Amino acid sequence: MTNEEIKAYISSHLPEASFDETGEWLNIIIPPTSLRSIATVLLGQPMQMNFLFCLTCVDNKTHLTMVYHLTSMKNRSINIVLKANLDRQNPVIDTLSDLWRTAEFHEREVFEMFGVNFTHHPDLRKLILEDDFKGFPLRKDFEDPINMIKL
Amino acid sequence: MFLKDYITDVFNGVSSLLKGMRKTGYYFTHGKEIITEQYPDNRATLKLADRFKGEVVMPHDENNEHTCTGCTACELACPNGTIKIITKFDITPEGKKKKAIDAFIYRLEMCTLCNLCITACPSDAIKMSANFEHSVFDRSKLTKVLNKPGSKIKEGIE
Amino acid sequence: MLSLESITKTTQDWLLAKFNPTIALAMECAIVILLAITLFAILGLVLVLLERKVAARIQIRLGPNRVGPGGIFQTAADTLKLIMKEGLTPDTADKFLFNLAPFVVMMVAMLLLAPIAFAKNFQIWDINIGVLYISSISSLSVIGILMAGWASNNKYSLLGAMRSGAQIVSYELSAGFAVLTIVVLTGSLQISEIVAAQQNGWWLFKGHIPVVIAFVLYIIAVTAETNRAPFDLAEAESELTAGFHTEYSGMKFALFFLAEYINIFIVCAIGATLFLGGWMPLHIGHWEGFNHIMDYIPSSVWFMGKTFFLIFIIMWFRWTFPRLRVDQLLNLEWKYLLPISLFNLLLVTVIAIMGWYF
Amino acid sequence: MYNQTDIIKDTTNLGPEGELVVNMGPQHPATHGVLHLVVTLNGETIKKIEPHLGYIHRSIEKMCESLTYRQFIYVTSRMDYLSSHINNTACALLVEKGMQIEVPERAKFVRTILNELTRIASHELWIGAMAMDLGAFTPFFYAFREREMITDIMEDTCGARLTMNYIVPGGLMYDIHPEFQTKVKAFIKQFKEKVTEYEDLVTGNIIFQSRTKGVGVLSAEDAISYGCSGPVARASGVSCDIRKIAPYDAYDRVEFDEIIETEGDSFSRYLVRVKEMNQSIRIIEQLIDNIPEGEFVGKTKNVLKLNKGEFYQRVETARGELGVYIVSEGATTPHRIKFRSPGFSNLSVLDHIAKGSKIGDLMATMGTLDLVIPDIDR
Repeated sequence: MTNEEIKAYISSHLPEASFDETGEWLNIIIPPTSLRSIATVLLGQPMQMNFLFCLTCVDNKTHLTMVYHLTSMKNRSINIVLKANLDRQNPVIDTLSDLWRTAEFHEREVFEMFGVNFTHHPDLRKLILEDDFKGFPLRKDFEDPINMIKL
Repeated sequence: MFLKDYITDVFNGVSSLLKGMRKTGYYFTHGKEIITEQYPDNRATLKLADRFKGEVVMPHDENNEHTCTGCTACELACPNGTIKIITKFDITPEGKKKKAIDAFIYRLEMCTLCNLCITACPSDAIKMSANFEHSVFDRSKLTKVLNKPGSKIKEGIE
Repeated sequence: MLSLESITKTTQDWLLAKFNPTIALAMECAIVILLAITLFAILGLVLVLLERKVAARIQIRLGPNRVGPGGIFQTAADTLKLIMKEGLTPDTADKFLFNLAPFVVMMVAMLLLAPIAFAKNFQIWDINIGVLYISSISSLSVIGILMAGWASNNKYSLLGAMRSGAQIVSYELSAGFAVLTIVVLTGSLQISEIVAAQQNGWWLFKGHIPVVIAFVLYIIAVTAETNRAPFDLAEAESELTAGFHTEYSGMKFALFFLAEYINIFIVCAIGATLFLGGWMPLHIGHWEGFNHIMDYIPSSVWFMGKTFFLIFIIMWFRWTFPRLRVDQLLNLEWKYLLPISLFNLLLVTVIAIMGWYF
Repeated sequence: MYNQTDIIKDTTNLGPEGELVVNMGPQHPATHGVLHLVVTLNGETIKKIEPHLGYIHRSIEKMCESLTYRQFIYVTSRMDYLSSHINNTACALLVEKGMQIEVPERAKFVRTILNELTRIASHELWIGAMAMDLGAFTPFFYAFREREMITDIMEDTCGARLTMNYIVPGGLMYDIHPEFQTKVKAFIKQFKEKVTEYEDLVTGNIIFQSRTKGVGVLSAEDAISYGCSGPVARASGVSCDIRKIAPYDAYDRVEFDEIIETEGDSFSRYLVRVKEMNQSIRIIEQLIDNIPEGEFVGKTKNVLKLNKGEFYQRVETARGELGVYIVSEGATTPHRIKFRSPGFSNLSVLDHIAKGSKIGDLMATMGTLDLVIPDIDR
């Protein structure tokens, strides 16, 4: 599938999706509410993007962006980057942990590092930090009282 | 055949175990295969790789001169603030002010030996030495001043 | 010639001449206890060092080499350290059983020393049911281990102790059957008679293949019974940190450690007695000259040599093989060792009845 | 602070049906490093495994946000410290991609050789540690003997044994040691002789086989769904070698086979790694005599600034697919950097494949997943 075909295919399912081809791979920017539906489309035939190899979040100061890197084990040359912009004050997005099992751990990491709430996540707890840790360390406005780097 | 399988099972199992025992038995009887180095005893003959990164040193020549201009390139290159350079102004014989280092402070306890300061240095004033025996009883001894007292910059280095 | 036999005889004669028989017996008992404790201490030191040296040679390194020449005082230094360490008792442990357990294990090891013939006519107690005594007492050590595991109130200890229980109960069987083959051939349970029966050749050579099989089974079974690798499930350190002695420290730990090595020595000594002729020198058929030379080597040297050879084999096992899983351990016993040893016993019985051995 | 009663309550932590909760780690002989597994047992059978991470979390991603593109490479050596060269390569490749730096051929060849040596060293250590988990101590020392030769080569050329920081954006920090080629050849010779020892001691051993065969079976679908990569996924029959899919450095110029086993159990994970070492030797043999002469570092600016945009670089470490994702705002430091570490995804599969097996099997399963804890926590 070429990028044009993928764009046409995605647009037919989700007209409001926008595309960005400046990077190495095709970026699809979608509203967070339609994440699950588009994920199901990507996972099913004919795309079969069954390998979620990276799941992370980027703090863009004005908003948070969830970034999903997807590829198909059938054809590893097709890579898709799925992006969803979230509100910084109350970031909420659907979980993908039932579609890709690897998302369960990655979402827990994003939850504690960025404070993104994943609805319907089976076990949304802190994974790396201690339970009583306050704040979201990877957000840009996080200030560590003991900063080892800026000595 | 059940019994035949049973006997071959036992036989194969025992022979695989004996093979392993033969290997360990070989090493037990061959003492010359021992490879451990007797570290504190072989200090005299110990040879480290000439590129081994042990600590940052500043070489001085016989006139107690170094080549550090105090440009702070190494301080900027250091990822974790190991190096701190304090500069002063020397008065040259012509009466001009010239920038020179007062103290090249190197904190070994923070150094990750990444070699970035060495590559950043424009005048090859610092280098890595192969010394690896760094343990001291007092942590403050790990903060070192690399330029020797009374040392000055070599002629012709800008 | 000065031999252990003559020393004991002169001592006894002297005691009986000086004191009345009761006091003489009491003094003999005291000497025996003293000797046994000394033997324990020396064996512990020697065997631990030996194990570390064997392991080092197999693993292409030198092993302990700092304390004393070649590191011979290393274990003495370790013992000193363990004595000086604080013996902690966990708050929630069953304190009485917790403190009792190492002594139970130690006591069992000591009791087993009684019927062993160390040299010609040098035996503490030549009981007429010697072999039966050994197999019954040796199964008691599991009580100490279970006690330690239960009383520690620690999950690792509990799991380790339960594993140890299952293991020793199963492997008792094939060890027993292996011992039984020799009893069948000799027709006696007494240690001195078993040794005497090997006057003209060791059972391992006299008894054809069935005795060789029994010997192999015996070595495997006692390796398991003493909780040695590859059967060290009770203290599998990658699974249960230290198994049943996780909570023990200081001298109480040292007692467990010592008992493990004493147990190895004892099972190997019994193996040497039953299969390799105990203190009997190596005699080959009608080579009179050869046999005569062999007789010049003292019987205690023969006994110790054979025992340490078996100990070395068990150490060799330990540093070569991975550990078995708990269900595989029981499979090995019930599916392989037990049927083979039962069949083997039958074979030996036939041989013994028909007199087909040398 | 805990008080006395809390501890007592905690130690008698029995579940509703008499389940036993056992802590494996953070200080436990089998969890290399500080992995903490809370294992729920029923007798000897595992009912649930819950990993607790973060004991060695240093927030490398946050640290990198304040380091320049030259500086941040050294930090990545501390992630997966057993394949530090490969981590460094990933970062250097990413900076090169972001700035369109031309890398000289010589640097590419040397990088590839060093990466493969690192992979062998990592697998050697893994074989030893894995055998140790299963109770065999001796293979550890034999494996370390060969690994020692590699670390000596690294020491000669890079100046360090574990965290080399030899690879810089644009090529190498300095040229290879004059004796580099002869030493690598000597290593290949010794390795080929000694690799049969592992066959005798470990692979063929009946106890080892029965401990690992059919233990921790991972199906291909699950491997993909859980995001497994590297030898773990390849043992389940998933083709996922980045060196084949998206070749970097000199990998497109060498011939090698991607090792794929189909069983998916611990034994096939073991086999994949052993065979991979032989493939690495094959790659090195093809390259070692053909290192081209020339520059070892390309022309770079003094201050590195990535173009505005997003960059992603995948490399194949000894543990699987390492992805570095950088969001650049055009400054000297990255805006956001994410390391997609292979161990993190491989760990998440542990509960799934070890459930229902014995506690001894957990060691075999965990050992063959080849977890490096700083890689997981970052």
